[in-house]
Amino acid sequence: MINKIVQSVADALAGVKDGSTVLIGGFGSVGQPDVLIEGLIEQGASNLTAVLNNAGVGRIGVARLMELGRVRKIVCSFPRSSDPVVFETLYREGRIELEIVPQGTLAERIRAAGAGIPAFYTATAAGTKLEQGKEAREFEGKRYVMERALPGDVALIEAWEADRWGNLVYRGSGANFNPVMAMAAELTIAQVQHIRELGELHPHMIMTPGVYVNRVVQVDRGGDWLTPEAG
Amino acid sequence: MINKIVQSVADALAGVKDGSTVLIGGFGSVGQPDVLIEGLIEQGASNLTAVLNNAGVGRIGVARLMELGRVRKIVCSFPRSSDPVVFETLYREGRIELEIVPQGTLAERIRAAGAGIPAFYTATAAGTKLEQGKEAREFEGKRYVMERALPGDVALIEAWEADRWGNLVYRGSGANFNPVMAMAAELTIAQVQHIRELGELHPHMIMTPGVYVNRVVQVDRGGDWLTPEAG
Amino acid sequence: MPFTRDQMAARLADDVPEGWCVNLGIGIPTMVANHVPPTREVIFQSENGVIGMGPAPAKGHEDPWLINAGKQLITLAKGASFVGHADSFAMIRGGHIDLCVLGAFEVAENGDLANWATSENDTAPAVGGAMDLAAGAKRLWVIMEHTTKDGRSKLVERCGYPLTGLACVRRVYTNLAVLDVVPEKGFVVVDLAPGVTLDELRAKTAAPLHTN
Amino acid sequence: MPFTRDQMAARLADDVPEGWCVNLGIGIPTMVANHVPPTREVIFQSENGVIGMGPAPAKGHEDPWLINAGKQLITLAKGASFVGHADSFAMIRGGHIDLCVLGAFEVAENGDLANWATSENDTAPAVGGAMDLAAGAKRLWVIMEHTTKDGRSKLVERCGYPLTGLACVRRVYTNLAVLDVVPEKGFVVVDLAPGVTLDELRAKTAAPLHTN
Repeated sequence: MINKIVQSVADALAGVKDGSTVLIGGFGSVGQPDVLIEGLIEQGASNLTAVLNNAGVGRIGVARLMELGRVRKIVCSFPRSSDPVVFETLYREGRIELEIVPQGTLAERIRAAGAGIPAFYTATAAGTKLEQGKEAREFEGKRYVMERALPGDVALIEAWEADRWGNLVYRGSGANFNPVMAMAAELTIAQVQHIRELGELHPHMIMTPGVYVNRVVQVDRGGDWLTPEAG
Repeated sequence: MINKIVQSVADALAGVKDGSTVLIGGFGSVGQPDVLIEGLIEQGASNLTAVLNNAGVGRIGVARLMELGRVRKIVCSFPRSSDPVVFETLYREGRIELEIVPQGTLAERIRAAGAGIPAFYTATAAGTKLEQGKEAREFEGKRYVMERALPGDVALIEAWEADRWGNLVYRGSGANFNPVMAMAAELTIAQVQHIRELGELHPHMIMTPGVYVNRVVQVDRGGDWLTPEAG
Repeated sequence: MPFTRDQMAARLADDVPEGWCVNLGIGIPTMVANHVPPTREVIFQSENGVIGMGPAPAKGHEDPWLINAGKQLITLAKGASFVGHADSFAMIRGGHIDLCVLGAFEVAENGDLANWATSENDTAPAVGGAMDLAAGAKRLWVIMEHTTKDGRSKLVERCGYPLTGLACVRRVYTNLAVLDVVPEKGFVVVDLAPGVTLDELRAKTAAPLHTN
Repeated sequence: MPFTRDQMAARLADDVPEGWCVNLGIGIPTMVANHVPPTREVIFQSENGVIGMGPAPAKGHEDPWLINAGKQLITLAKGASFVGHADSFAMIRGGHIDLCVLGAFEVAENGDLANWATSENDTAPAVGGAMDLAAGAKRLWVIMEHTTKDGRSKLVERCGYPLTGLACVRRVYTNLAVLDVVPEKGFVVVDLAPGVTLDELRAKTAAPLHTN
């Protein structure tokens, strides 16, 4: 019997190695795998490259991971946030590397990694500072930048519901980076609010087929726990 | 009020020009916009490039369109079928051009057109006969082929349900090429079995947002009309 | 009397026709949605994968799983749908957004946009989805104050700040005027705020102004 | 006595462990699904966007909207889901299919596969999804008769027909034997059909055979 459900956050994060590239889902506070990030802090892996949209808020979650010196490099579109103190301090002091990637290019580079595409061309950032160090090329007289796939060793994602195959259903705007990150990592770990019986999830509602998911852990805290201020 | 629903197949196909590239959804008989293809035969546009998975079955639908001399070129992955007589005759006589594209490359080239990507690299077909005439390139020691976006002037697609915004819900394996083709054409025309009130379709069930759809026409023939033999 | 921010947003909203799919940036652009009358159907897309946002939620009816690109709580319009980030930006980058409205630090007369980084800034600049929107939307309108707090014109001959996109701005709505950006020509005055004269506008604009 | 087609499919099915996501080509490969016991959960993916196919439908319970890559009517397993073609082939090309089983015209000792076009064929060759599967699946096993109808070996030193993929075949199941394709080495005999001797196999194979 296929059963991707693990019983604890520690089990979910077992084996994450030093030096890993970790894709972290979420946009703002929605769809953020906050319990898995806490678990990663606990788990101990260091020298990480974190790929996510924002560079952390306040002193919790990813910001805490950075403050502990466990993140070597951040790849993100938006390092600013409502309270970016940890990142900005580390960055000013040269203790963290930053790669800024336009948000759509970030999503597409991750998808490319999941879809077997080593590189693609995009008009985004053509002619700007973010084109520097990249190949540019014209197609039909228009300038494009070549972008490379961005795979992860690990993806930490969040979803609303899962079954034992690892099929995932998202809620509201909670999909965001989660489905594409699930495709692009060697080890995809999902925290979910609800576990359903196999067959209970509607085949057309499943946005992430379980094929992309390695481990699922339930973190049921009801429907109201999320506060919308973060990020 | 946004209302993409048109009242007749003729209205749905109005304005399709000679020389158009027409993306045609469906895989086998499922998700095939058969009524729209009949409508296109009626409508009269010629010198067409047809992009679809198969090159037609028997003497109906796309095969009929070809037999009438209206198709200049076929871009497809699988020109053979259970009854490919029309295509094979035209091809042998040099009266139709054929571009064979691996099925995944076909889908990805269409997606690229919809997603603003002029070109991408893939391992599919690297080192084979279908690499000929294309740029090849190594990334990390592995050989890849550069493939170009494949946009359409028109897309003819099929779905199960639609609302007046043009949001589409598919049934069973009926999505196949339809959602990706909807993204890639200037004019996307959908035939659907059922029209629903705005708000009746579940936001997470909508696979093709109406943003991609220009016209919707209802062709309600109940649930049983489809026979699975074609293709 | 120059336009207030609300009046700027309302002026822009007047120009948005029914049926467009519109992406609004953070800040003044977000205010545009409040000025489109409910009788005129416009589809508001948010980069985090929401297609068809409704008005802000009533107190006590917030859904914490529903936010927009600015991380504000939202509601769904009837007909709304969701996609993931790759599909959302495929929509943006593939030319399926009829209109994107962004703020700016500078707009140049050739349509260049600078809105993500300033050289003064010692921290890491944040680009978000601005470059994708600038490169991908069918049309890009900028809404911004005409001048900086210290009185410098934000309409310029050539951008001094790092670019977000090249030759992408089609129209600019400021507190003083509405201006088209016309290729091979530059800024063309469409409209002046009440009481603002063309001479006054010229004095506050660091680029040539044309009139039709 | 050589394996029948059903026995070949059963022999291959024995080697598929629980939990794999498997894509079966048209023809003999499709028969493999019938030989995986229902107690062993294997996820059958079909290139037209079905993830989790069940057994063939009972008479009178067919759903005309549910077909596989071979255009046959299917059922869904519990846990099944649907994606569109671009996402289905992203799964295939991105290395998420644990096993693909295809038929072949020829397999070479370096793992090259030829299964889509023959030079004799005067009509247009049909590639379908074979090149995507050959390039993208984690492992590719071929199931085929050992020889053509006129007795020529389909295991060869170098393919004569146009290639589907290079160095992609890991294992071959024929009516005579099971053989691994080992890099830098070639065909290694894993198993012989009952009553088939190694000498007989060598006589019918146009490439060197190794044993472990």
